[in-house]
Amino acid sequence: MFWNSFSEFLAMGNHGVYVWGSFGVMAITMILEPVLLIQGHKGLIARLKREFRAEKSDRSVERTTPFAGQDRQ
Amino acid sequence: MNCGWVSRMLKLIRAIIARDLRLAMRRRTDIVSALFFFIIVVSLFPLGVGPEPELLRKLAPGVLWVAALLATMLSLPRLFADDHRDGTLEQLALAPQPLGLIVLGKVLAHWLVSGLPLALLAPVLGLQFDLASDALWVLTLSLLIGTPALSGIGAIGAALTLGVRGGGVLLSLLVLPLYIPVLIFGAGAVDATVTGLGAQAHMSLLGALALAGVFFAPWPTAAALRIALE
Amino acid sequence: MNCGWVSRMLKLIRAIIARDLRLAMRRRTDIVSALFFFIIVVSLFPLGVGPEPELLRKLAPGVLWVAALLATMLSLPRLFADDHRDGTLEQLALAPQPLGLIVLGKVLAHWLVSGLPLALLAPVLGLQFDLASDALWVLTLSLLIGTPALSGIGAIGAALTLGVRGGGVLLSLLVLPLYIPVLIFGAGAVDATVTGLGAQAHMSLLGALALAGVFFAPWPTAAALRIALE
Amino acid sequence: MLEVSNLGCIRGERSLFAGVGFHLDGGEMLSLQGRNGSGKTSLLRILCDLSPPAAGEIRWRGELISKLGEDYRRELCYLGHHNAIKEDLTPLENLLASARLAGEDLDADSALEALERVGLAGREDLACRYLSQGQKRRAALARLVNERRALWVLDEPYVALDAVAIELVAGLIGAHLQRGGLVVLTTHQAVDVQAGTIHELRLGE
Amino acid sequence: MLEVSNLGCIRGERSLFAGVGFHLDGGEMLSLQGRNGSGKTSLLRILCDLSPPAAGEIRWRGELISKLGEDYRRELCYLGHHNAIKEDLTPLENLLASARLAGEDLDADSALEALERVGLAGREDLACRYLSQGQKRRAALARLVNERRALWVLDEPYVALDAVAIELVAGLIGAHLQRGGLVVLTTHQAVDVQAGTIHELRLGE
Amino acid sequence: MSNKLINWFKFASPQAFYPLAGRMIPWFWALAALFGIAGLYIGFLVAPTDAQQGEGYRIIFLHVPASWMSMFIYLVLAFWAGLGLAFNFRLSGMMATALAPTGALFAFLSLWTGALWGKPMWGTWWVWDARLTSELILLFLYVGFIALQSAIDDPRRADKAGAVLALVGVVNVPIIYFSVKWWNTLHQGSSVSLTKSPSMATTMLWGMLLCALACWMYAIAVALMRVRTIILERERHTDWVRDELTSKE
Ligand code: HEM
Ligand SMILES: Nc1ncnc2c1ncn2[C@@H]1O[C@H](COP(=O)(O)OP(=O)(O)OP(=O)(O)O)[C@@H](O)[C@H]1O
Ligand SMILES: Nc1ncnc2c1ncn2[C@@H]1O[C@H](COP(=O)(O)OP(=O)(O)OP(=O)(O)O)[C@@H](O)[C@H]1O
Ligand SMILES: [Mg+2]
Ligand SMILES: [Mg+2]
Repeated sequence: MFWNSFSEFLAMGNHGVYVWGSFGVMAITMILEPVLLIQGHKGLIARLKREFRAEKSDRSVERTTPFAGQDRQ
Repeated sequence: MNCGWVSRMLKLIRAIIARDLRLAMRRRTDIVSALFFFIIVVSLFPLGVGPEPELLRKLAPGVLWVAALLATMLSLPRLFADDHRDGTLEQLALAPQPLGLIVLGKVLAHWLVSGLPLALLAPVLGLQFDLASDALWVLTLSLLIGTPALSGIGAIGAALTLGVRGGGVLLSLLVLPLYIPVLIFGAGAVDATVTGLGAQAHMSLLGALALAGVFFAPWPTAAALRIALE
Repeated sequence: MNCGWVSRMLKLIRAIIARDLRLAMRRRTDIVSALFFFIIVVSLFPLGVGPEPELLRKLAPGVLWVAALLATMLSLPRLFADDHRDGTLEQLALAPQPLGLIVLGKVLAHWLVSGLPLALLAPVLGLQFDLASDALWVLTLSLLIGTPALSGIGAIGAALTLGVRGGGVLLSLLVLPLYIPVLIFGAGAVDATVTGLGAQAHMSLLGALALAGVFFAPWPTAAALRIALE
Repeated sequence: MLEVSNLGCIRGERSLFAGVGFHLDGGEMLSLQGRNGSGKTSLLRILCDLSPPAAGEIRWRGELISKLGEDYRRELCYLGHHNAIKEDLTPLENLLASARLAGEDLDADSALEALERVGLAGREDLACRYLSQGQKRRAALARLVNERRALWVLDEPYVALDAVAIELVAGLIGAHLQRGGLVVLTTHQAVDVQAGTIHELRLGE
Repeated sequence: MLEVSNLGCIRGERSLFAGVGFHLDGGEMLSLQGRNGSGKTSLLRILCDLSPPAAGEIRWRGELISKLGEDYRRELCYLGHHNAIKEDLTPLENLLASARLAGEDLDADSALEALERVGLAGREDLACRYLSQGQKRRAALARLVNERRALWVLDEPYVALDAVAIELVAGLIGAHLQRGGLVVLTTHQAVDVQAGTIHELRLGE
Repeated sequence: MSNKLINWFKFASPQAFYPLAGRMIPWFWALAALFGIAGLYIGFLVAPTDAQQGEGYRIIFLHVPASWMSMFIYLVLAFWAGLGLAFNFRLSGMMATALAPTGALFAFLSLWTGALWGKPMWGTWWVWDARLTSELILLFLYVGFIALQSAIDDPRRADKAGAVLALVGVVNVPIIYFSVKWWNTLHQGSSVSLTKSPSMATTMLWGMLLCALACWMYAIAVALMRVRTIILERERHTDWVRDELTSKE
């Protein structure tokens, strides 16, 4: 360990902006990507569950308009 | 021509813009691809010309503006062609409102989708050419002001070449000469900044072109569309 | 796979080329416009960059090659799109011959109509940039050798984006990275001549790319076309 | 209301028709007949003021349509060979957009109802590019369900439709005639419209 | 000759049809019926090996068509919704080009004769873009006049045609059946073909 | 042997792979965290200051792994795509689709960290050097692949078209690399070269390797997560998805 202080660590020998700029962006994207993925996954699951529920209720209530569902097999 | 009329017309323009933006969002790749086309063309030049930074810095304003111009131009053929092919354009021409206003709406939508993102992206590319920060700033501003003119003028060309054999290339042929003033003032503004002269004069000329492009161009465009439909 | 088969296939390729050339002649504006596009892009640069002859001479190979590449690219979307829209492509796919050969014929026709005229026109434009005569010669030759590769590789992109939303711009996005080696060797050959190094090495690499482009590219293209038709 | 007199049309040195004239009032329909290429589509486009006639004049409520301009177009609904639907949008979006562009207010509910009428229930949210040929035509025809403009000009509305859909469209036309509307249409299929007065005009004989 | 068994087709998660099977021999015709969107066009394209089926198999002279490849295509003639004519070429040039691409030799005289058969006499040298909708369809159908390949797959051949032309096409189909050819077609119009055995298949019921 | 083969085919079906991937993901996350912490510890707290570059060199611990991953992922992507095209495995296409955004992300990170490194070392954000340029082109290839796939609605068609593009691209990558090298070196002695420290200290090497391993694990974990979403989306009409989702209520 050769850092004398935390502020020296942050300064990175005058290259702090560059080092922490790379590190920060990399950290942010690498955290953001899985977070977005998890959100997307959860959203999809919720949407599918809603669809399945809707389909169930669809099947119980038949529509009665003359042309409705004529293309469905 | 009272207040009610104006508000109806504004509503119409809003409806057009909304429809075109929705179509654009359906095919978001379009927007992204146009941007990347811009990036790629800009990156092609160093590959063709060689990597010396000195030379590249000199090239930067010209290359960036030419690339923006080409990227806008590439998206032009589709401005009316889709509507023409599927018959929507006939319906627009038969709408009980001046066709010019409808065109105005389409031009604005086109700018929102093509010109605006280009302008916002340009500074990043300017960095690759090692431009200074004030030049970057002027570059962005010149693109923001200049691209509406490109959309407006381009619409005339798109309408004139509609349904004409070999439209795409003919379109560029018609439109590029008209784009030249925009290019000269746009690239000139950046260049003037780089060389330390003010960009003021170039910018105001560019602004005048943009106003003319957006508010006058729709009318010849509408006339050209009616001719194309005959 | 005997002699009769080969001669039948050659006849097929000839038939395709004949048909495409006839179509191109029907819309001669296309060819002329592509040439004019080339001329205009090349002439835009001095406008964007400024008139110093020293700078322009340095730029010349790069600008001419980039312009040739963009001009070729602009004509690509129509390579299969027209045939797709009117149902001819289905008929070609149902023809009792390998689709790859048909594509080969179309690639050759495309080159005859787009690449060849560009190459023949290039030296005239090179004069504008004050290129020496040996450089002009190498420029023409490099375009003659390089443009078939552009047509071949472009065909892959055209087939992949067939019937896809936002085809035109997406096409350029796909194809431009693949064009980069051609650009580098092509512009490099001219540059090497200008700076007094030999263009030999660049030229042979360019030739290899062209052979690959013309004879290998049709097969992935055919695969992509079948996928597009599904 | 619609008076056409002495109309002539020339296409590439060939005279398609000349001296065509008719008169149409509310509740009347004109069915244009004629061989392929006899000039039916050309006549309809002239009626809509999309292309100019070689001779003759067209009057709407007594005035020349070229003079009327927007006022004529406000009362005109044209449906051509092409469907005028965007392949990237869904039938619902198409219907709403076309109503809005025509300056009408159509709410989503009645749009959905109209789509159900033409048998596209369950396809409202599918981009039109995936629809079959006949379904695309139906999506285009859905416009007619709530259309109240006086003059309908329809170019082969029945093409690509199956029997059920043809009957439906004939019903829509009949209802329009009963409301006092005017219809001009072309078709090669014999379809019964159960209302209004029906005139026939044969071109190219 | 053509055996189809247990064919299924899925479009965007929706099953259009399943378990479709039929058998067709020389001189027989299959007329596909079904509502708009029931999957007729999809079925025809699968028959041509243009798109793969979700299930089932298709055999031609006992062999799988996907295996046969070119040998199958050599005996197949497909005419789709689209006319497959180039708008910039004349009907004559279109006919000659399509014959050449199919590997056949057609001389100009018999091509002219074919065009006359379909009622395009006098229009041979007019670019197809100027033809009316029905005339374009006729230009496409002119291919059938000299077509001797065994299996014809026709998607709504009668669309946009007038009565005279419909009769003519029905005659061509009849002659093909009499020669021992096979035909699969779809149509929404009731048209009599006067020869061969005609089977019907309804989709989507 | 055949037994093994059958096992593999079993996992090649999305239905079998979905829960398997779900079970593997936490392990890869754990490994990624472990390697990452170790690598960064060495990189920032143990490795000594570089004689020539000062502290700025520490970007290497991010830059090099990102660069490696961006190149390697493209190969893997092309491999999956080719497999899918040749054998019609549904899962292969999904894997390729799942890898592309992560690959593009690493390509972007390589460019970003490189640019931030270049400013203090070379005095400029960007030079048109062979390696930099080909990395940029690699990013274009990724974006082209993603744009093509998202422009096609039918997933099966998107898979196939993407596969053709990926294969053509993978042939092209070495060509690009060498052409750019030639372009650059024939001109002039390149004005900049990567200033490598004369002999890389072993601690530095260790730090770099550990970070690279961390990126590996991260890439796998993220790709598996994305492929699970894709599987659900594409198979949403099958019974097993219905069971999977409704049974967990
Ligand atoms: C935007 C700028 C940059 C990009 C796109 C870039 C790209 C790359 C790539 C693709 C690699 C892996 C190549 C290989 O292993 O063969 C790499 C490795 C490397 N880069 Fe960069 N780089 C950039 C800037 C820099 C800078 C400024 C430095 C240092 C001054 C640097 C130092 C290194 C080192 C030391 C390696 C490892 C070399 C090796 O493995 O042999 N890079 N870079
Ligand atoms: N430039 C031209 N030269 C000669 N004839 C032309 C030209 N342009 C159009 N035509 C002819 O004009 C006619 C146009 O007919 P139109 O499209 O109005 O027919 P239609 O009655 O609607 O036919 P269909 O029933 O097939 O739809 C066609 O016969 C066409 O051949
Ligand atoms: N991605 C998709 N999602 C859902 N449904 C789809 C999708 N793509 C196609 N379809 C449906 O598949 C069917 C395609 O039918 P096809 O074109 O084969 O019908 P057709 O029987 O030829 O009808 P027509 O008589 O109108 O020509 C349509 O019902 C369409 O809605
Ligand atoms: Mg007509
Ligand atoms: Mg159909």
